[in-house]
Amino acid sequence: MKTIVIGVIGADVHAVGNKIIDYTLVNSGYNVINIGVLSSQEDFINAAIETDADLIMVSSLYGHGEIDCRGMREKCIESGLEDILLYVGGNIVVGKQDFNETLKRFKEMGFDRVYPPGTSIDLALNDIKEDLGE
Amino acid sequence: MKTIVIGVIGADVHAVGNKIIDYTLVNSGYNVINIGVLSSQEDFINAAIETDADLIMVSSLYGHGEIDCRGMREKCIESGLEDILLYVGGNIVVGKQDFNETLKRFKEMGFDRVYPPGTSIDLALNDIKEDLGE
Amino acid sequence: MKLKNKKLDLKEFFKEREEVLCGWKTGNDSELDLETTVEYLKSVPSYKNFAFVLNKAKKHGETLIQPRAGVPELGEHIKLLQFLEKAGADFLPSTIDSYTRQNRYTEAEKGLDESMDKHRALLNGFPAVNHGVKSCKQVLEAINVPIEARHGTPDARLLSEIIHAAGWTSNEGGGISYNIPYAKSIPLEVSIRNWQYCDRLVGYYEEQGIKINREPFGPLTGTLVPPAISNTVMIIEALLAAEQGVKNITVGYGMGGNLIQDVAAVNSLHSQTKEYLKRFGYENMEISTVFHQWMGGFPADEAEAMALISYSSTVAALSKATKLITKSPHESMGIPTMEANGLGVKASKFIVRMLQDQRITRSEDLNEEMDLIKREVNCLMEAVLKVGEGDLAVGTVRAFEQGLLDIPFAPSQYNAGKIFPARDNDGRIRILEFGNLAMDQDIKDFHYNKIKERADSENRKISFQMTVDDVYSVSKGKLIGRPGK
Amino acid sequence: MKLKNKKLDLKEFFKEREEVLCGWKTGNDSELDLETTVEYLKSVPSYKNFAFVLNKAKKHGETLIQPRAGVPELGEHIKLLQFLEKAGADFLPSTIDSYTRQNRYTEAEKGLDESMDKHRALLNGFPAVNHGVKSCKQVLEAINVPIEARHGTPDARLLSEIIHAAGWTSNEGGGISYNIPYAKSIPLEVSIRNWQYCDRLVGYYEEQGIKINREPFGPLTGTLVPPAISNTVMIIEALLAAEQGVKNITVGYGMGGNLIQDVAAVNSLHSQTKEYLKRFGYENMEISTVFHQWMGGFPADEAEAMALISYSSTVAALSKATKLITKSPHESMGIPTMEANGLGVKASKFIVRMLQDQRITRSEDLNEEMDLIKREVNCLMEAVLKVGEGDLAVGTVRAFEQGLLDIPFAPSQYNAGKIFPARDNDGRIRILEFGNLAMDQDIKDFHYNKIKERADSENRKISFQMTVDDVYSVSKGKLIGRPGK
Ligand code: B12
Ligand code: B12
Repeated sequence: MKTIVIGVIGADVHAVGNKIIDYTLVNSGYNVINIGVLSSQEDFINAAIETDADLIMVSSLYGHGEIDCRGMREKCIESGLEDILLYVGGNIVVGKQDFNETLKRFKEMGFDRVYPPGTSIDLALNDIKEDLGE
Repeated sequence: MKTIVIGVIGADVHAVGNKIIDYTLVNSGYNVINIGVLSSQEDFINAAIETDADLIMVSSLYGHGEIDCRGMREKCIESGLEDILLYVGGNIVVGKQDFNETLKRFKEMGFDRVYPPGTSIDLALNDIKEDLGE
Repeated sequence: MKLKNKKLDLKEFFKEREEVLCGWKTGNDSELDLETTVEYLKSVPSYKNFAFVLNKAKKHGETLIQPRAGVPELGEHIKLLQFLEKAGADFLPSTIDSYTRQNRYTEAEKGLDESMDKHRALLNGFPAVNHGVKSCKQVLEAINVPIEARHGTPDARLLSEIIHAAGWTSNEGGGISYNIPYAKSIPLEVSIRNWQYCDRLVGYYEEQGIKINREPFGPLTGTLVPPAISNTVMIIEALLAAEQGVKNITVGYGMGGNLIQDVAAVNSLHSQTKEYLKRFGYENMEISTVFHQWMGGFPADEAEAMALISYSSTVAALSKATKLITKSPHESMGIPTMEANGLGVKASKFIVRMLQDQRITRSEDLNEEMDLIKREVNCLMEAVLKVGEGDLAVGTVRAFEQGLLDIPFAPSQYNAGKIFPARDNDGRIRILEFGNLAMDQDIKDFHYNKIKERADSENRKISFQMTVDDVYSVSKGKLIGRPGK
Repeated sequence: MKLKNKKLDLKEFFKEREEVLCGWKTGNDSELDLETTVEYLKSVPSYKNFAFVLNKAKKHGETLIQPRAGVPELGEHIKLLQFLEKAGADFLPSTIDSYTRQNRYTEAEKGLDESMDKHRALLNGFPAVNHGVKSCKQVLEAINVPIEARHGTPDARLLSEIIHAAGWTSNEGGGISYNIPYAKSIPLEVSIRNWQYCDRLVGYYEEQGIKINREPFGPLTGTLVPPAISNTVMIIEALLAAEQGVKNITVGYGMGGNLIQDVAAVNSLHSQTKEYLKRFGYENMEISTVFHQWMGGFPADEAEAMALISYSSTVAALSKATKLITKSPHESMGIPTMEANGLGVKASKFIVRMLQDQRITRSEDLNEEMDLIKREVNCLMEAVLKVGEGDLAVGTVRAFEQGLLDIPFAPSQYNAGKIFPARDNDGRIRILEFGNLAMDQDIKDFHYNKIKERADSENRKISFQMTVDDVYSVSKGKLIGRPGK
């Protein structure tokens, strides 16, 4: 059973999607570690280390995603999580921006997959399957 | 008292604006000759000759205004109405077009004043006053 | 011509048909042979059959969406309809241009040619007669939902022949509703007789086992029409159509603007249409209703227009109409672009789906409004039947002659044009001046009191100015045209 | 700290105030001297005073419009508000960014600086504390309608000081409504105590003859919140505020989606708030209501979003709420552009004006739904008062601890999070799993039967999947999340 850490980063309190992601991933047969809303990069990383997770799924809904996610890949590496997969999704920047730009910015930050607004967790299940090789 | 011929040109049956224009112009002290909907260029011109009118106000709502109004100025001149004022208003072309283009086309056809969609008769009263010099 | 509400004799119908088909060159088309048309119509799959799809929607209590749309050139028209289907339209229209509506096929041809030359629409619709059966079939074959012809044609005989032959399984119109608001000098007996022909054609197909829908045009002039008047016209046209053998009828209503009055109007329209059909012995009729989004002057602002479209859809859904005909955010400007038209469809569809499982339960107020409309309709119907000495068609002609039936703001000289409507303090459409309208005195008193109440609250006298203010008000963002601010 | 529902002693309040103002450098501002603030607030003209404009609207039965809006940079923020005023907003907001909401002023400063550098908003709102009183005054002075601060801040003491000092005459929030949906690990007694401070500040100004409006945040998590739960929270926060001397209160409600349930909810919210205030002896209270357009996930399509905005406005107008808070067609995407925000304002304003003179008359159905909500609210209120042994503030803390009061989908660890809502067959929000919620058994049975009815009609068992389906449904264009097609 693969382990996925989920949570909502920064000062973000949007809890609904987080609960639905939890429910959906568990239903799809994953071991889900949910650190909830208002979580820092460190919270994610510590949870991943403790549970030997395969994937960290960062949610950011409230618009500060760009600020909140900076340096996360570097921190993972520092903590010994060289190979961990990093996803980010929700409404990750402020406003309706050209998504290609956003994608580029987050890819440069080291995220493996970056989802545009309106991508429900169901639509990402295939990617997860592929990346975790099950 | 100045005399104004009003009517709706071509195969156009939009009668509501016509009735309101009638009411408004009479209320503003004009002698109104209303030839109604489905009127030809000849109908307008004959009414203007018979009543020695000062102004012909052509309404066209349904979109065929451009076809219906062509040659009207020439017909007026042929009929001896060299100086009669010609206005046109309503929704005079098909669809939401750049009004400057439309204006140009109708000015070239010899209309003295050309009104964009949404210009109610009340908004034209000043122009009438000015042009009829009262 | 002797008008009578009696099913046309088939032999006479065939004779007349020969003349009708000579109206324009496309009438010669071999695809208009009745054997061919019957065969083609039988091959139309049920999901493209209007009657079938309507019946299904009605059974499930759904409200389906139909835009207005039509451009002159064939390829463009098909593109437009395909776009609207993708936007979510459940039914598609082909709105016919105004020259065709007046049987001016030569002018339509000119407009069509010039539109093609200039790559700019110079006609306000699709000239189906000039295009002929083959092209109309191409339209049907390019899409996956039923098609209806929408027009405003007092003499639609040739048009009807062509569109049905092409597998379009619904035709809008009627002898009153496509004359009084759409013509100036065509006698009612002429248009009613012409529409008997159109209905007989549908009756003929019905006899061959082919279901075709007919839709009297409910909104009439679209301008402050009191519900009882349009409902009466709908019922008359349903009865006239039924006599010619039409079985599947959609009676229409154009939104008035007050929620309760609108819901009351649609509900009573449905029940009274069924009642009258039964009373006159027409069996196995399939009756549905169509709700037209606000038919009067629209606001120029597109966000406001979207709001009005959405509000109209809310009322339609709450009234449980089977079909909803949409407008676009360009309404006040001109024929909409494809994209603008699609926005109207999407917004409307969203609303009817949101409200699919909701209903307005009967309040006292709603019941009273329904009772009022029914009583008014009964007054008008009795008057028509009385002056017709038993014949509905004759009665209709005479009732209009005498102003017993009268439609506000209509251009026709065969309409008395004596009545004036105005809104009451709740925004319901009442009658300010009755002219000769055949209503009982207590009903007139009720209307007067309602309008008086409003006039008093606005500190003014009852006058035509109220009507004028109400004609403008919605386009200015208010239901009631109150003076001042 | 010993929490008690008792008006804060003025001396203690002043002492606390000194600490509060040390929270960030802008707290040192001389414009925060109470003499200066009182003088400035007194100079705010009545048309910019929230309480005054609300009272007037309520008297005339009007529904006024307020958008959500806030960007980090001062000049841009002013431009945005001016634009929205022109679009027709009757009230203006200043939505505060999320760092400020968590009192993380350093991060807010960073975000603000970077936004100015990059000419691109990196904060999701206007960091009013970082801007300080002077800048906030500039905002007020640039526009001609009242301003409210809208946030989601468990400890809004410094923020409240700054905004009121700047003449902003309304503050949204409350000890429950700005904690449970907006925080994870802040104890309720802390946030309630903090909001007593904010309310006491308003009470202080009230004592100086200055009217300031307070608005508890009704929608809570915005996600399938049963009306009785949010109404109970509103009533509690109104009572807590009244105790601190607040006089002008606007209780809120977030649209659920079923017309009848929504109208019932707003009507009973208004009457029960008044009832409870009276019962606890608060006199001369001015109570109005605010309706929030759909607060859950929005559809991505902008035409659909406009339809949802318009439908929400229709419900607001029919419920006769005094204020309507709008969304924009960009809602599902992100903070809207100025223009998109304006579209929402225009559509909303159009609808409330169209419906200004209309009302939904009481049907049996509406009355029953109101009775139900009132009975449910009474159950919850009694439970709170009981566990509080007479003290409302203490009761609230304990009720949440024990799950007697419970808010669905809330992030706070001080919320039990045991209840799950789901829609019934009419789309009304019912409760599928009650957890420990303090409701009478017959009410629970009623909910169960309603949900069972739906489950049966959908051929499935009652389960959390229904809740999940209902969370998504509106964004997919249906009110009820039915399986299949
Ligand atoms: C009501 C209406 C109808 C009714 C008319 C009933 C009747 N017999 O009167 C019905 C339903 C029958 C109808 C039919 C049709 N209509 Co129509 N109709 C309207 C609608 C909604 C309102 C018109 C109205 O009464 N407004 C209220 C009055 C008071 O305003 P008004 O007409 O604009 O007139 C005022 C001003 O324009 C101005 N004015 C008018 N003329 C002049 C002249 C001068 C010199 C000046 C200064 C001012 C002026 O003063 C008037 C009084 O203030 C408009 C769209 C809109 N405006 O929202 C479409 C509209 C005019 N119709 C339109 C069309 C195309 C049709 C149809 C062809 C059907 C179709 N395709 O949908 C048929 C036409 C049939 C025919 N042969 O003419 C189009 C025209 C398109 C275009 N120009 O690109 C419009 C714009 C709708 C649209 N966007 O598609 N229609
Ligand atoms: C409900 C809601 C709220 C509620 C939240 C209650 C709660 N505690 O959960 C309340 C009212 C409290 C709220 C508050 C705020 N909100 Co809010 N909120 C929403 C809203 C309307 C719906 C969110 C929701 O629950 N959707 C339903 C769930 C099921 O969907 P979801 O959250 O999108 O999650 C799904 C997907 O995104 C995806 N997903 C999520 N994360 C990830 C990660 C990965 C890797 C993948 C693959 C997928 C994935 O899967 C999830 C399940 O399918 C959205 C707008 C919208 N979407 O319509 C705004 C929205 C998210 N909020 C917004 C904002 C700004 C705020 C506020 C700052 C206030 C404000 N300015 O209006 C505060 C934030 C407070 C804070 N500190 O965080 C903005 C964000 C703007 C931006 N990014 O540009 C939005 C987009 C609205 C807007 N257009 O302005 N909000």
